[in-house]
Amino acid sequence: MDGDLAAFRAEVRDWLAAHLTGEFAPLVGAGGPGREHELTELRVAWERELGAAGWIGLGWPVADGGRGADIARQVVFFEEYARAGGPGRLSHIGEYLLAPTLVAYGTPEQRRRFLPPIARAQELWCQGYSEPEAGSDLASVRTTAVRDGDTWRITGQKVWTSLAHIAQWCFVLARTDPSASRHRGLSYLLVPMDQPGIEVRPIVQLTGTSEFNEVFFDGAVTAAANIVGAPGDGWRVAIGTLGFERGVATLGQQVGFARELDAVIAAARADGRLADPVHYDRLVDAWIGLRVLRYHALRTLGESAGANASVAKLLWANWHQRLGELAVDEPGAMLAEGEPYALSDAQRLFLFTRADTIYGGSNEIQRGIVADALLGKVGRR
Amino acid sequence: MDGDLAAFRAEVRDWLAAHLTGEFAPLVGAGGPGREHELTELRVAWERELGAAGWIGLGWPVADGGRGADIARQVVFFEEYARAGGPGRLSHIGEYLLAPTLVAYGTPEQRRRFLPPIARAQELWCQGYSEPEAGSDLASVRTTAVRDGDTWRITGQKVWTSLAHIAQWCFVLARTDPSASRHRGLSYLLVPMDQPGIEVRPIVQLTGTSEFNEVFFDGAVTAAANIVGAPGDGWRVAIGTLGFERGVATLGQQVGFARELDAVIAAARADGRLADPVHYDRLVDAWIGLRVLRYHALRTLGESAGANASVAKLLWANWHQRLGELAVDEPGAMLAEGEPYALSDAQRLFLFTRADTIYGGSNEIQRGIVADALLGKVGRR
Amino acid sequence: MTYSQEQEQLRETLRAFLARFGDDKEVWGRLTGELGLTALAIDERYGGFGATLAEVGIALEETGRALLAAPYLPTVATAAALGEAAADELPGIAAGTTVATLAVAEPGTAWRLDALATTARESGGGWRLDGVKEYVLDGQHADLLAVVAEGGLFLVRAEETRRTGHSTLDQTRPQARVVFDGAPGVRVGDGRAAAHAVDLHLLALAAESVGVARASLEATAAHLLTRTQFGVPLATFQALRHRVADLAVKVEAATSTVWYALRADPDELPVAAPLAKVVATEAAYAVTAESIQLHGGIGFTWEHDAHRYFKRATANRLLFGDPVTLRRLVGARAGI
Amino acid sequence: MTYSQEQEQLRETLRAFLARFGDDKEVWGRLTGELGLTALAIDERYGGFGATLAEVGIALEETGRALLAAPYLPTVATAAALGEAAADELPGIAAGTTVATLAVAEPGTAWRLDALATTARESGGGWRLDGVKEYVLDGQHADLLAVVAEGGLFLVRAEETRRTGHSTLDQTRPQARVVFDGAPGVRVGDGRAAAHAVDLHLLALAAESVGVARASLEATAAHLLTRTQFGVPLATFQALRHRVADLAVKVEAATSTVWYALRADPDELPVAAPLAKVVATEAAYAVTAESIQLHGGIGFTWEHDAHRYFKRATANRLLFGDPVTLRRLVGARAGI
Repeated sequence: MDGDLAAFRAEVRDWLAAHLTGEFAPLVGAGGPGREHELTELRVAWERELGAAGWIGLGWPVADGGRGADIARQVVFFEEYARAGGPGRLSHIGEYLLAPTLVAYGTPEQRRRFLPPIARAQELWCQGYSEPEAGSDLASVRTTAVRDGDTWRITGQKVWTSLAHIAQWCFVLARTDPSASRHRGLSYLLVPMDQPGIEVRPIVQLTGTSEFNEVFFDGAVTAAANIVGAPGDGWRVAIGTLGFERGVATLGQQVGFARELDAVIAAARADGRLADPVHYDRLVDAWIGLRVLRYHALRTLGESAGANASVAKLLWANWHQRLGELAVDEPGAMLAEGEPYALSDAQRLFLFTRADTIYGGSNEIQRGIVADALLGKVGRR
Repeated sequence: MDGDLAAFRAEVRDWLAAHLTGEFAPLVGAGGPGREHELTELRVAWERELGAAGWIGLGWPVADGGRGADIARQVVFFEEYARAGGPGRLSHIGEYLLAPTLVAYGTPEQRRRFLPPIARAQELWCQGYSEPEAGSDLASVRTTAVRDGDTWRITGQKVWTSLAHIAQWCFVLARTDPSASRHRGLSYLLVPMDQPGIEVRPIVQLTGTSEFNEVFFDGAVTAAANIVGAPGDGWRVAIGTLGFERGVATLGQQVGFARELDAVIAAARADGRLADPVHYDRLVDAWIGLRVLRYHALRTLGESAGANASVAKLLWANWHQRLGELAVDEPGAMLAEGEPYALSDAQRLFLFTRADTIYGGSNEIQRGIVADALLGKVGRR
Repeated sequence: MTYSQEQEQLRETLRAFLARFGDDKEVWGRLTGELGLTALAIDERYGGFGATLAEVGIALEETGRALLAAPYLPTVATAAALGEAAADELPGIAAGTTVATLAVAEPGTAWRLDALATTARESGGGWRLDGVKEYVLDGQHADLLAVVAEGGLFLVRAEETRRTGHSTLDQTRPQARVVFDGAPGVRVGDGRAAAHAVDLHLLALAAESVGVARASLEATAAHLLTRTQFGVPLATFQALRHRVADLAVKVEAATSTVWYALRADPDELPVAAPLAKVVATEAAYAVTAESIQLHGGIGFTWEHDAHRYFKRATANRLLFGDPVTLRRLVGARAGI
Repeated sequence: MTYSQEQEQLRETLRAFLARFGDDKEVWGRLTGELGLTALAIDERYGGFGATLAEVGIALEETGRALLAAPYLPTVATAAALGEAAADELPGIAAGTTVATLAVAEPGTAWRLDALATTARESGGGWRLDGVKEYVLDGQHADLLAVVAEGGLFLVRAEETRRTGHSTLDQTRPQARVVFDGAPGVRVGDGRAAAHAVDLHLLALAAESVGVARASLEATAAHLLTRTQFGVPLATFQALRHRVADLAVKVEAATSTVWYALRADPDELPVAAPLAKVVATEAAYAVTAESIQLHGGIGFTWEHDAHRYFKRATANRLLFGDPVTLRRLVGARAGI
């Protein structure tokens, strides 16, 4: 078993050494949070390279287009990917949010249709949950979908939709029964992005760049069969998605974190802050915090999700935001150089991490879920 | 004016030099938060000494037994009292909680009867608000008072009553109309403590000592005239008391804080922590925090209270608790020496300050008041 | 008793003015011309109004509240530091025709006054300065530089230096690197005067940060009262209410600390000024960071003001010494 | 996958046992005799059960949860550190007849291993130890002392030393000052073995602190669900719910960190152990302090358990190095 694992590790390492080179060499260390705008086309190509080799959906059953690898192998893959400096991923929304949803709630036909293109990175996904006036309150979604012959016809607006500008598909929470109140009457629809009824507009963030989008649906259509669960079941399916176990993906995310932390510590060493005991204490605390993220991911790997996912989100979002603050804790950090508002890595980390505690379920939403688990639900007080 | 102030300062200083000596010499540096059990009898005598010289109720009108001093003089008194190492005070509940209540809501007869003995420290007071099941929710008081001829007859239990064991009087919030709901039907009564219907039992705290008491009323009586405001007005009067401006008293409290801070810094210097930059940073932060308390008290002196009082309470309670933590931030701090559970000054400070954020309106209650001022009231959510 | 009626009036006038003209390209001309804002604390003999630091503090709170993009802070703090020692320059500053700033920080040692490499040597009755200064506030727009060098405080005309302007993360207050290459200067004070000039800038940044913090807190409260979630205003959620309360406590504490420092005796200022800078900039940072969080996604967008307050607060927190550095300074000056 | 079925069973058995006998005066005899708790991780050849550190960690979490007043922690941590090197002592420890502890800290330098003044000199085939040790856990009840001295790790019989017992603020774990005045000892390891013994104590304190934190969190949750204010349970107030959630996050993070450290490779332990100690004791301190606050007045009384958890957490946070010291150690060992 251990011998097998070592062989698998060698396989991953060799593959990365052979492929993350040549045309893909510029990707080493690229992408990741706050840098999604970098080298997009080349990273899409890289995702296909990964997919063709079977590295996406590694843990899925072979029947679904995966390789049926156990969790230990998935972890090994992410560790080796980290060591090789693999770039930030683009296929994760499909791989870690949609795919488990289809496994849990989808039909066999849906699994056959959608999982293999995710595993080969031929179809990238984005998530259509948040709306301008709804914030984190999924149940107040206003986007509507009306049945029209063999199709659903969708009208409304989604916001904070990352990767919408490159995704081929979007999973959308829409209201299909306007007479039902709040979370009843929602449905979970799979919608192709390349159609006249959909417009994607980038949101300019405080970084001056754009990572998220607004997505406007104006009579956009999708086939009647592209509904996950029954009409009116959308809330249950969407909440299920929020709770999916992300431990392995988290280990992947920590790849980027480690790279950023190394850079922050190196900068502090270069400018003398590391030699100051007060700053040293804070930087070691950040180093410790990343270890804790890792240990927590390892302990909860494969455990049922629920509150665990919220604990993990709160841990990493707060840690990452704190790292951003440490990155710019020196006077020169406020200077802007070059073209108007060209940010340094440290500045980008600092500014972009303000979003970590807001998107993907804000800290407030996550605390609510953790509290519900410990104290029971009590409505909204 | 400045010349007058200097003369006044000299007067205070000379008086203290002449009186805080001889039999009162052991009081230098004694008493204060967490040490109320120390030298009680001698401190009562000291209060009378202060009262006889007109130092209590310094700012009250002469007609009420005071000296009509302006705020600047009151501040000077507290500053000089601090410099002389005057002991923690015992007459403050009457001077700063009851007296302004009587001035705002009492009858002329009540002012004549009760203010002079407070000013001469012949009558010490305690506060009968909190109840075992009510916590910080004053409106749920269960202690009842029934009119019985020329008296009120009081039955019930109060808790967290500091100084009840030495006070001659207690102001009690009691329910006089059981049919009225919650905060309607309460009355504000002045009750003599020395009577068979009252039993005072000390509450043993986590310090192993007792600073607070439970007070049991079993048909205790007070004269019908000893009601402040009309029957049923008690909630309004009590809430008024909570909001009284405490700036000058706060400057007095800071006397003790400064003494404690000096001791914590001296201990850190002695055991080497002060030379460690991380500890140094924290200790200077505490030093800064005490200056902030002072500046805040000075700025808001004489301003209308309301949310300001809550801001001040949150500031000092959190600061003091933090000081307690810094006081025991070294390994030897956990050892107990001498007789069973005899605490060092640092240990007492550490343990006792856990109560600072609970009593006198908990942090939660104070945050609620501050939020109400900024965001409007919204019931209890 | 906190502020006099005249002070409250100054605040109101200025707030209304900045609300109207704060984003005007001519705001500097208007502020100095129509309002005479740089003349506030300058003696009447030099064309000023003879007010005190307390009034300058109110003006700085208001320009902070408006995130004014004009060289007001360094000009008035420098003018206050120079006083009579630069009598010739005061009328120009009062009139708004002279923009002044203070050059302190050096490469590698930032604002540490005990590690200055910039030198001043006597030469033919005057002085010649050599060295490099960084993070000079509004340095490329300044006409007059007060320079902290070995041996004291010097005045140098900007055209005698080489300047490189930098835009900044906060985009409203540029900085410059200034090179002195035998630049002629006038000695206007000793080392104590130089330290005093730095203290006045710390105090000015503190006062401005109170305005930044208060404006951000009010905008956050307004958002919570307006925006609904789960069918009710965000302002009804207790967890958010308590967090806002904690922010309000910080803002009140910062206000008090700056209020005191603006009125402190001269011998108290060396402690009161850095202390106020730490307290006020930490409050502003906490408030503006939480403001983005409490605004949710919209607070993260370029078009919303939340990030502009956050960036100014971030810059102010670091300028003239970060909190760790300043706590050390306070500790040393307080004899701890 | 976190814990095996056998581990969960151990936890349940022990929890039930401590709930029943935790305050029993004979608890030590029962724990070691009836349950064989000190035998858990001792090799079967020496009368033990041959379990691993993971099982010891579970036992420590449970004894922490119960605030056990018995010398379990130092005995098992010391036994784990000694292993084969003290084969003669293991049967006694397994049987519960030998109480063991580790003597490290010295006056003035606390637990700094680079500043040891205690010496060991060879003498007639054995060793003689001289020095003073402080804060020795359960030192006056110990039969056997593992002593960190210049040159390595030594075993000394307790009767060869002079001991002064101290009660402690937390009242459940006394400490002793131990004087070695030419005390005869046996050398059982080098400097690395000594550092390893310290690491195992850090790990044991971390595991125990997870139990302390979790018990305190559960008691707090139970209180909020039971106690009403303004007519509804405290557990319905969102501000309190969010604070409890933040505490739960700390407890989960501490649990994960200790879980990992108990299973770490030997070469990872020098980083993982002090790291776990920092994380777990900071979590326990935060939870137990907030527990008093969230209990309100009742949590401040002697008769309520809240303060006992708080005091144990406070002591654990300082023992074998406070968080600042341990972060420095982690940083140094991690090459930062």
